[in-house]
Amino acid sequence: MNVTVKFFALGRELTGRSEMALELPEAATVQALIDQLKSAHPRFARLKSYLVAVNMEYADLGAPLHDGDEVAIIPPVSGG
Amino acid sequence: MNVTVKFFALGRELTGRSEMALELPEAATVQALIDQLKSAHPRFARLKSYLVAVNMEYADLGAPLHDGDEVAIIPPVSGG
Amino acid sequence: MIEITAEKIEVQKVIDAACAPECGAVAVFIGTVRNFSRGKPIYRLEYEAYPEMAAKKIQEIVEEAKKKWEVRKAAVSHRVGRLEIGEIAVVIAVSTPHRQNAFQACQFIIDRLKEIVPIWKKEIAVDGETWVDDHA
Amino acid sequence: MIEITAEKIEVQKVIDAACAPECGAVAVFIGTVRNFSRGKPIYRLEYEAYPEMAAKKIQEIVEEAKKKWEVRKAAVSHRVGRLEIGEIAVVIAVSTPHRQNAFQACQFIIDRLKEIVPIWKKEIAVDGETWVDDHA
Repeated sequence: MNVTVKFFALGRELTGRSEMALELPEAATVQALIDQLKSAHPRFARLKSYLVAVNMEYADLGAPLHDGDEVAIIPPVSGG
Repeated sequence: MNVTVKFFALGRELTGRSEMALELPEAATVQALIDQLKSAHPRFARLKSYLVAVNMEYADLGAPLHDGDEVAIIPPVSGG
Repeated sequence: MIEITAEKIEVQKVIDAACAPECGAVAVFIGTVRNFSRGKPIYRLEYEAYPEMAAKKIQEIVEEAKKKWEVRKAAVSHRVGRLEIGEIAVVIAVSTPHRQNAFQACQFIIDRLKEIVPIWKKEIAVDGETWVDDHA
Repeated sequence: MIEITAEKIEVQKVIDAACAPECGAVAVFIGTVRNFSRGKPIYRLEYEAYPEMAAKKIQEIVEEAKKKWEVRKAAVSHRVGRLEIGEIAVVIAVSTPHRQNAFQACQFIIDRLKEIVPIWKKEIAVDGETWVDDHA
């Protein structure tokens, strides 16, 4: 299945990308996606603190992904 | 000695005056002024709740007045 | 800036008076005339003030807020005269380096204003005119 | 009204969006860019957002505030892009029948916004650029 991964702020700067398409095995979890990102983009591993959002909702590492999901890597927020 | 008395809101409507000059004995207190107002203006006595300000500062009934003081009768405030 | 005014209050003017560049956080309170009061519809309000003493008391309240909550600048504008439903009666703006203080200082100022500042409002309703006495 | 915008924020527009006629009490929070941050002078800020999710999260926060504090209307505008010192980063306006609720709801919205809404700021200072991490 295919998902889109979005990067923001420090995550965007480390990966040099604001968005990428990723192919994952069926029923892969958020954790599997993170593992794949880390091995494919070593600089991503330098992002020490972040949450993950799936389809604009914060998600656990164990959450299953589905084809077409929009996944976002959310570094610590600092709006306001 | 002479003082000026100011009336506002319900006090102004009851007395029909926004300001009046009053002659008082030397060293009269706020209480003496109130007593004089009540006897001179029976309708003033219908104002049940108020504070008194002397020269724009809230004052006790026992406070002494001085020639030229500006006294104000302050019904319950309701600004804002 | 502290004013008792018979003119319509411009919110932005009050905010500008409370906010130097780099003010950090600004908390603003705006009080408007509601069409209902204590269960009955009202037509309009009439505000009256003892203007010199009102300005003096507001100044004292602002000074107290400045001491307690690191307020940098504060501005208060209170309207008097005849106010229609929906019109602004009071605007308070407070700037502080940190936001918690801005809210607390702004709330303190409106609370104390309602308690001690010599301003009165009369409600003009279907059943007549009443000087409001919230303390009764 | 909830917006993530690259344009300068007009405070009055946000207030108007939160205040129907007869709204009673309106509490407003305005956050501006300060020239100092954690002990060092800064030149400017750059804000970045995940705009769709930011708007969705702000909407959720506003709905929660409406339930808890009888909020009638609320409006939130957050700026993104490059901001100079003194410029407005965020404006929140909340109207309620009673003033205590307006302050509490407004403070709740800015507090939660800072905690969970995907917006980031980078400080550009004399010693370089830093993504702010208040939670670190």
